[in-house]
Amino acid sequence: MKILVDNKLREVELLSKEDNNLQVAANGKTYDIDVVMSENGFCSIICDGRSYNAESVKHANGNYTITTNFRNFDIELFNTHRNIRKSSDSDNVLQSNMTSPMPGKIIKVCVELGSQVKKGDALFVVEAMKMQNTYMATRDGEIAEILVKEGDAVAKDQALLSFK
Amino acid sequence: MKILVDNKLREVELLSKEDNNLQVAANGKTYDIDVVMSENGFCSIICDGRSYNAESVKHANGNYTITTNFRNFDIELFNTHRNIRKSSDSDNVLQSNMTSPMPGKIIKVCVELGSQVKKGDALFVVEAMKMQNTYMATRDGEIAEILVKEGDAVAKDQALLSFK
Amino acid sequence: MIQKILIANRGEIALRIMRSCKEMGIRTVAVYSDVDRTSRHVAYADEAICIGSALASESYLNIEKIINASKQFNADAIHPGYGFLSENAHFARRCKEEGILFIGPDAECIESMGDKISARQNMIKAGVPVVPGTAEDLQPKDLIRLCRKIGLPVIIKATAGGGGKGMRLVRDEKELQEAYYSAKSEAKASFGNDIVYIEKYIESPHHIEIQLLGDTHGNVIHLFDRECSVQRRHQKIVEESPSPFIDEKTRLKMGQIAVKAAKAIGYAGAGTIEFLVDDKMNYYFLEMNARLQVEHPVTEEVLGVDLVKEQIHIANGKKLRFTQREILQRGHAIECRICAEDAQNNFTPSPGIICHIQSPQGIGVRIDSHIYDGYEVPVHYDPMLGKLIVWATTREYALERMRRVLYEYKITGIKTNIDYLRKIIDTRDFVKGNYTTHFIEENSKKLQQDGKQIEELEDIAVIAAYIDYLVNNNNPIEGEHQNQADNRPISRWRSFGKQKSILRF
Amino acid sequence: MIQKILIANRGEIALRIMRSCKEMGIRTVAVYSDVDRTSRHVAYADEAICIGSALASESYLNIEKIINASKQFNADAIHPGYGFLSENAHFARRCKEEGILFIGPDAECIESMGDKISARQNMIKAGVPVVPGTAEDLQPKDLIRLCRKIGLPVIIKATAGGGGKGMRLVRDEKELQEAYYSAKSEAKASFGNDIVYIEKYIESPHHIEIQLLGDTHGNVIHLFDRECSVQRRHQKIVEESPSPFIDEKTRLKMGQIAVKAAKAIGYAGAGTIEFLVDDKMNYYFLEMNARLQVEHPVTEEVLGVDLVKEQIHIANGKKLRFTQREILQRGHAIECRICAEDAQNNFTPSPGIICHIQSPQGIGVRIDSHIYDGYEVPVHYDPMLGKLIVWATTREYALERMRRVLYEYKITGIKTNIDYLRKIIDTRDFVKGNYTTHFIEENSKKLQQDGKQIEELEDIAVIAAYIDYLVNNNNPIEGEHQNQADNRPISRWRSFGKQKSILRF
Repeated sequence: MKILVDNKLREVELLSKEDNNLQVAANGKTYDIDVVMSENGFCSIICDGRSYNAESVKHANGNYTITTNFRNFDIELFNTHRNIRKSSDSDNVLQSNMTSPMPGKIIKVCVELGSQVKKGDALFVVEAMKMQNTYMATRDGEIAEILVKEGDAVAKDQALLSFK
Repeated sequence: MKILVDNKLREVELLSKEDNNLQVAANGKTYDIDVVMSENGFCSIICDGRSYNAESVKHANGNYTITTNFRNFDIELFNTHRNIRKSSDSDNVLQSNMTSPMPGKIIKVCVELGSQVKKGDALFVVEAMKMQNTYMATRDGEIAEILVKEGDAVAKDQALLSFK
Repeated sequence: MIQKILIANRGEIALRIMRSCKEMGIRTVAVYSDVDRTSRHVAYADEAICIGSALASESYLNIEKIINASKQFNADAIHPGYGFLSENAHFARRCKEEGILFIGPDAECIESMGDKISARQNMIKAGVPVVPGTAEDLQPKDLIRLCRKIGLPVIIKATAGGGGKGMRLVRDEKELQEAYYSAKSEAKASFGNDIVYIEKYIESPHHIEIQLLGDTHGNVIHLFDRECSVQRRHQKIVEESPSPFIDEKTRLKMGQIAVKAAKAIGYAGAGTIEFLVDDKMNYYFLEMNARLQVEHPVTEEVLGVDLVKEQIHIANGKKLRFTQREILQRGHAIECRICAEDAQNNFTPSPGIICHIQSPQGIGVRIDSHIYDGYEVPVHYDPMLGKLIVWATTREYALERMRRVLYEYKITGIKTNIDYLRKIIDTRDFVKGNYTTHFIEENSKKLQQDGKQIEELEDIAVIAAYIDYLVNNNNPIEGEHQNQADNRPISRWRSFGKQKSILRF
Repeated sequence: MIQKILIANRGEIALRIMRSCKEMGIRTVAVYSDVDRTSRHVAYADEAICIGSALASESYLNIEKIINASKQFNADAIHPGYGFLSENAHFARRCKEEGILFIGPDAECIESMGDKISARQNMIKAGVPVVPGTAEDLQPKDLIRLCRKIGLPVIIKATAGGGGKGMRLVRDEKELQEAYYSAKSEAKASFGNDIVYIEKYIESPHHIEIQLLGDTHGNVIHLFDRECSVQRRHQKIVEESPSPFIDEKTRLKMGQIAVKAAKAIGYAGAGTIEFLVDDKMNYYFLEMNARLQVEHPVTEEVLGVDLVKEQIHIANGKKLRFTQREILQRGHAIECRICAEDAQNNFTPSPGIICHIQSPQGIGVRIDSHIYDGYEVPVHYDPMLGKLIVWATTREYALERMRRVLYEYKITGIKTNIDYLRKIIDTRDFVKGNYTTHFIEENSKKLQQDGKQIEELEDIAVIAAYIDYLVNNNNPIEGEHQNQADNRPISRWRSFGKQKSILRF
């Protein structure tokens, strides 16, 4: 199965299962493992005598965030029904919408309809958790639509503006 | 709705709901409450300015154990599809089966097929968690069947013997 | 220097030892039985290996399997925890033979204190007070002389005795003859052996123990006392340090005598000497525990010393880090043992799946426990779920704190003794700090009584269950579910796509 | 005697205050905003009332609503915690007018220390060292004289300044004239006000503060120091006590001068004097916090004193329970502030639903936190999720312990700074204990670097996700479920009727 780990493409496959012993191939290596998972996402993996822990969160879209030894990994799995998204989307394709990366409150809208902006220009100042954050343009372009106004509360992933 | 609390019959009814304010009648009293419940069974009830906590566990059979302020309550709710069980079953009806109240290991079977026993006679010695417990007859009778032998591991609610 | 330690134990003590190892940068190896694959100690260790079935003799008590695991993982040392192999001289010896450090005293020390008769003889030799009496065959001609020598009350006990049979308490010299012969005949009838001996009867006994640390260079210090008189069937339930009963003078004298005892047998490692203390503060040697004890945290809290780290330090062959003068008690600590048992139903064990834990937090609280949400408490091992320890500047504050943290501690899915512990803490004798090993017996009625406010709580419980029911049954997708067992509100909430795990009704 | 306290705050500090109240047998009233109905402090209190919307001005900052709630519930006293109304003189005055005890200093004290200029003047009067300089309009003719009097390096600052504008560092007298005029013109251009003043520039400044307790009878004691130099944008991140930088003599002198300062203004309650300490251990008054501070637990751990209990004791009009001589530091404590922020992404706030928490336990660890499994961290308040505090006998051991407990602390569902805190603890300057307020800036690169072993961990993460996927998708009842969002293995397991919440694959 194809898998994206922090946007890097990997392969993972179950090779065999005998009682509690699993053989899994991941990233070209073969692992003999014994796995226990709990309801709330705690996962204990014993592999070649070593004891590993992972904490797993499954998101609504089927992706995972796995935390192990302080480190977070964002993971996307591709089964037969789901195609691999172009992992370089964000680099190559100009995104026409800008969404809010976190919930917050719009403190300031720094651009107007029809403004020409350059990558890195300030578009919004958003307050969350008593801190102000400036959202910058991720591309050059002309502002086609501004979907929020000052004082609005915005949700995570809410569209804020669109480019022409 | 009828409800059994520690084998006592009670009534509970939702009278009204407006936003977060509920009115519930329980045990003849009317309560104005604001309730928050979490996935794992934690429940916060604010009633008339007082803040109560309860921890709720729902069992496979639909019954609940609710813990509040150190105290456990065993609760059974009766909707239209479920009839009230005779709450005095255990007193009036002679039970023909004896089941294990907890998982454990049979250390000793104290009776034989056909034995006549009196209420309170020792039937089994069962070990669990490094402690030995003696199971006593809850009625007089003749042993019809013994379903376990010494050394057996038994599950909770597993049948151990039957009376004639 | 020890680089890797195999912990030959399970549950909370395995975890507690691993925590200190982790702090010291020492790698840890867990061993586990089949049923313990899900135990926290397995996940916490750096390395782990299954050594057999749930039966202790096939796993945690199997010396060769543990030795083999240590060699396989190149462990430098083995920490036995408490229970299992912790006081097994043969195991200590096998470790030595294999060149693995046993974190504990050497086999000879374990042997000399393991057998009660030899321990008693060793202690008499070292000048440690033991319960006055004689372990030899008591003859009619010596009766009065020995009784007078020991002082009334005395107890006449069958050597083969047990369970109270062949035992007679004598408070008056006039009763002596009759007690002697009736004990003898009862012993004969019960055990086929009529040898009896005489011992002083300790009234209102306190179980008070002294923690010791000795190094391999002959230095021994004591780490003061623990009061462990709250016992049910000889199982400690609540422990505290310092003892609220003994005075400073007795405390120091007991410490000094314990050091003397340990030095006499060349003790190295952490160990404890248990004393019986009577109501006049006379103390008598009871037994020595050549290992870490369940209740060691109360000492750690009062002294600030990490006993596991000191054990490892000693095992490394180093000299003690402290002198006796540097060891000072500060404040007061209490420990409650949290057990999976139904205290209202004759303390029936209550194994099973833990639904949800809410642990106490904040100032002055320590929890040593291996349980977690969803963990299945196995039926095969003892019912202790963990230990709740509080520290505060005074005993009064420590009691207040223990009340608070017992209130905060919520474990659902299985029955626990938390409510029972709360009642102990609230019992008058306990609050006063004047209690003996008869405490649980004397207060048994009070400890089974229900609190007040039951009606109000009952209504709250009914409402909580009812609301949960409503949330489930007003659910639009109800028809889809075949299995009514899985209708916790949350599964529904998630299906709702609400992305909330808290619901406000 | 106070019987009931309303806590005019939220989150961890509200909970922390309620815990001490619970121990003292004092009833508590929680106030909460709309979005805080699910906050732990609401459930923990004996009584609770919603006082308004998420906007602080409508709830936690709304004086009249809080006063009304106190009267409605007959609270004897109000504890303001930190932040919100804790240093609001008007609020303190309103409480007094209504006959409600304000747990903190009186309005006059708050005012005298609240304004920086009057605080500076008060401190100069009391003989407390302040950063040398003048706050008056600096004239060209006084330039050299004042500069020499203060001693190089100096800083020329615009009175109207901020954000580094109108500010010039002068290390050499030759630069003085030019710096003066360029600061003036920049200030004029930026703020329309060219008044500048001169102040000593403190090199390598340490932020070290002294905890104080004063009673209403004029007694004041200090509770030693806290080192708070690990700051990012003036926000403290890690605090410890005692400071690893200053020597015993300086520590005592600072304590004494802080007591003198508090006595000069008649301070009663718990308070803190913050100092800037230069690399030669000269200390200068920075400001006074007339309240409990976020970092107060490190002092509690080292001294064994419960500061909230002492605040209530003082509010009851009683004399201090301790004399200065009874206050002794023991061991070392470190606190880490756990925040919902993405440290790898410019510390973006990370509100949201907490999926699962695994809290550290065992020896020497304390957690003050209000979060729980399923809790939604609201976007409206500051990102602190709680505080992790360790205590050990020495700083070295405390560092080891902090490493261990950061490793044990697992919070999923939102991003936290736990990894970042671990890196701080492992940074060489921090380990050595020689760091200044420039620490975060100077180590910014190291603090963003990833650890080793990434590849191995990545494989483990892939396997964990893959196994979870397999468990879900090999599920026989899959067809029944429309909503693929709810396919956590456990719901399936439950449907299976396995009655297990742990699955061994």
